[in-house]
Amino acid sequence: MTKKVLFYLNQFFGGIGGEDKADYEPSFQTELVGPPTGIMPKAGDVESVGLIICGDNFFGQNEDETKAFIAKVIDETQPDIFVAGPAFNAGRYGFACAGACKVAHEAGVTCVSGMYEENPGLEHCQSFAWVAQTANAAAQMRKALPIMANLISKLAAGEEVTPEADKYFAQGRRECILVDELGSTRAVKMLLARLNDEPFETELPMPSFDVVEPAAPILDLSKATIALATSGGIVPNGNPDRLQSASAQQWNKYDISEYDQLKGDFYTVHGGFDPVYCNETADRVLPLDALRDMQKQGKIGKVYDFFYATTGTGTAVANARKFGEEIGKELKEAGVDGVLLTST
Amino acid sequence: MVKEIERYGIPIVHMATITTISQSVGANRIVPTVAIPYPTGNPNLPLEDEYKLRYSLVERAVNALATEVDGPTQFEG
Amino acid sequence: MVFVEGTFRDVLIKVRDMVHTGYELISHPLFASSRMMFSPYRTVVLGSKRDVSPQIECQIIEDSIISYDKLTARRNPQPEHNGDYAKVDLSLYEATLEEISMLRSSHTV
Amino acid sequence: MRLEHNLIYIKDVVLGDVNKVEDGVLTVDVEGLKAAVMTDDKVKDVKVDLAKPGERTRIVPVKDVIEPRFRVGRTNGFPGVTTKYEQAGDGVVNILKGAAIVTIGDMVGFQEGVIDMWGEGALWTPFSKTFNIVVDITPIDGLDPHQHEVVVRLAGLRASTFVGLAAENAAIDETKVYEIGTMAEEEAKYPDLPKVLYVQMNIAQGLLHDTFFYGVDLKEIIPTWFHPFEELDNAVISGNCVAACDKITTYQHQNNALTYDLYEQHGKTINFIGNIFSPELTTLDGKFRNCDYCAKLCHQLGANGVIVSEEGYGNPDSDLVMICSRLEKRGIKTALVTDECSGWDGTSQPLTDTAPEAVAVVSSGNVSKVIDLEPADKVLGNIKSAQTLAGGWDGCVAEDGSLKVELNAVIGATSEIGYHNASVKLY
Repeated sequence: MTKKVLFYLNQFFGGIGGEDKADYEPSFQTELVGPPTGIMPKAGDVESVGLIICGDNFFGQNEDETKAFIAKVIDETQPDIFVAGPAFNAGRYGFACAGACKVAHEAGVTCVSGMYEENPGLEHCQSFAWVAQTANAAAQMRKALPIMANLISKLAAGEEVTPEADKYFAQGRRECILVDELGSTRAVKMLLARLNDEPFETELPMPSFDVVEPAAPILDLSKATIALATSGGIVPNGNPDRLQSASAQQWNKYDISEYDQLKGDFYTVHGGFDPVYCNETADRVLPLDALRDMQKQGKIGKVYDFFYATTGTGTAVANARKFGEEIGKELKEAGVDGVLLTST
Repeated sequence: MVKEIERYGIPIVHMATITTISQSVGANRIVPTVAIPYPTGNPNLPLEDEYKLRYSLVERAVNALATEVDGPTQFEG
Repeated sequence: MVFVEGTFRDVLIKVRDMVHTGYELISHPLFASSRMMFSPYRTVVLGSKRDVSPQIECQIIEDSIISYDKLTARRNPQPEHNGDYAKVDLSLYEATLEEISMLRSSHTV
Repeated sequence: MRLEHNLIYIKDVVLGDVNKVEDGVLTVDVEGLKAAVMTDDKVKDVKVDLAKPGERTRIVPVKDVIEPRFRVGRTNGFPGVTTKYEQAGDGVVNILKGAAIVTIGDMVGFQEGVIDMWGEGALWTPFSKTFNIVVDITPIDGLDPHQHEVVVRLAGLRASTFVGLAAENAAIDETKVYEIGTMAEEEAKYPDLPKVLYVQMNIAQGLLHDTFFYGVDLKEIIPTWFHPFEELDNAVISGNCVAACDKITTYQHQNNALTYDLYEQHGKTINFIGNIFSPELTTLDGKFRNCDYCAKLCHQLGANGVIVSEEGYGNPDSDLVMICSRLEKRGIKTALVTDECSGWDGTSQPLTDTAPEAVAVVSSGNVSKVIDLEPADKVLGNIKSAQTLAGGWDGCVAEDGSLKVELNAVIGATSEIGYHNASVKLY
């Protein structure tokens, strides 16, 4: 059965204009322009129901309004597949594609997009949309469109896809399936491959954590500003900012420029451990006293005027990442040279 | 949080008791600490000894910031 | 002996708090089967309090809570089985005590 | 050791008054079978039914599955359990291949363990493909769960031996010969092949959570090296009643898929030097000791590679990764078989206890995958148990009577000895 496809583009690829038209209000048309015209001929048994065009800035500044518009078009055109982008490495466009896909996904529509791996929009739609891996610049349009067309074609036909063969970003969803070989046979083959130094693929990859290049060491500690941070929920007595005791939704910073130690004035709101010891002396969790002494002895330049606190237990990974980005930005701007982060 | 801060080019040392977690959050400089409720202390020690312990942990952490590493590295006492 | 008024999860949280403050984790906090994860009762054996909790014990209790949460995310309690769960928990606890006595006490007079 | 499996392929089964096989049709002497089960005065009643592949029949709650066999010229039964101890692994066994004894007995109300013979449910259990002789055992009143479990466990074994008598004089369709000499002999034959061991982890924790080797409770042993053929010759039985999806039933011990597949490679790509039990205990000290000891045995025996299979979910996950990292640190390459819990939607981190050394892992399925079981025409066992299977969350029983259950509840669905073909794919 022929599947219906609805497209989404920004003002640039929709032929409205460049940055000067970035606040273009969303519109709907049945006539296709730009990338969809390259996708459709290779997208298998599908027909187009039309195209939404929206300025990237308009989407960012009027997200609710734009999403309502998209939802209305979806309701009217009843697409089976929603195709946004490709956005390559364009941040605002990627973010808009992700937001548009979210609307479609919630309406039960299959979503396809295309992005570069560093596009910030990716993490907002990777788990539910089929996002083709593209290069970082639109110059590679000719390579990106066939990948998206292939995904659309296979998804429309209900065919199996895999991240490797079909070049999309794995959604991270592990589907339990029946395969041809018994588990025992697969295990023996895997061991044989290992014994023969041949390639093998584990069925249960260990959690892959992306790694960051270690930052360069501090060259002269005696001139360095060192900041303190903790996921141990340290706050001034009374918890003025109401930091949550678990699954923190926020981070806080507190001025310690006048303090030589935390004892007496700070305590922990962390719910994951026995707080008695920390509440006697909060330096047991965030060692201001010792670091201040190192400053007085000239071993370090100075202790940064603020410390940063959140609560670690159960804090979602996405939140932890956001906190890190926000805190890191502040520290960078403040010229901090190094950070001690304590965890409980 | 560790990785994001380090991405700004600021060296960061993770002081934690469960160091496997430090490794899994992507910390490159790790100083193992005492215990979860008191990573940089030990209420069972006399105050003076406890402070010495804390100072040595902090000193180790600060020195770690000034040490070149090429991947996750634990700075043991 | 600490009695936790609450769920299996509450027991795990209490165990975590105690392990993190130095109590020795003697028996594994989880059962060995997915069905038993739905038990409202759980007995965990802890030892005496030490200055420092070994990392492996902290790791095991933390992992146990994550495993528990994953498996029970969608489940509702089935109180009609409480009595049976209690029986099995008690019986496994007795087996654990026997295991401990084999491990530790068989050479003491 | 030399073990011969004489296979008699069963294509249908009927109830009658004599045990025999004719043209692949197994006839079961119903009254004789009942009498064999009733020899234990703790059995009050026994019912016998058949469940054949394709029938809209549901069996629940399954206690154990056992393969009916006849041990030729030797004590006939399970050495050290239903017969006097006798060395297993050397000799001839006639096997009613394709038939299975399925015992029913609910020791505790929350017990799971379903076999659907048709539809979606059938896809997820290996025992929907066997001709099942279903033995529903009711014990006398007043037994505690311990005693009840023993009664049903032994009754099932006796039932399998009784039905297995049909194999004594049946025509043999195929003979499989398994032969492995001493370590020295095999080493001399295959000096260049890597030596491979199979470490089988077994739940050994108490009530409803036990495994027996020649009748010895595995709780009470430290890891032991044994000959792979012993397990294929009735030396290992299951005392497990929970962990429906990933327990090793007695049938799966008798037909351990990893042992079969490793033997298949013996002398070709590997030198298969044996099996090791590693009991999964409840205490951390016990776990440390057994995992250390197990790795030490593998090292001492000179293994180059080891396959480790788990049994259960939860605390055994700790043993699995500990054994793996201890082996890898000794330079021994491993492949692990385990199931995973990646949640209903498959988006949870699959393994909780992880070790960087666990680089080669076979996933035998997601225990939380939800499947639909259509209403059955016939339920063998306890209808209330069928409701217990689901009943764990909102909306699990549909208006037409179909059930939504997690794979957790299905016998053998995610067999961690690789006895089934479930897996997990990343999308």
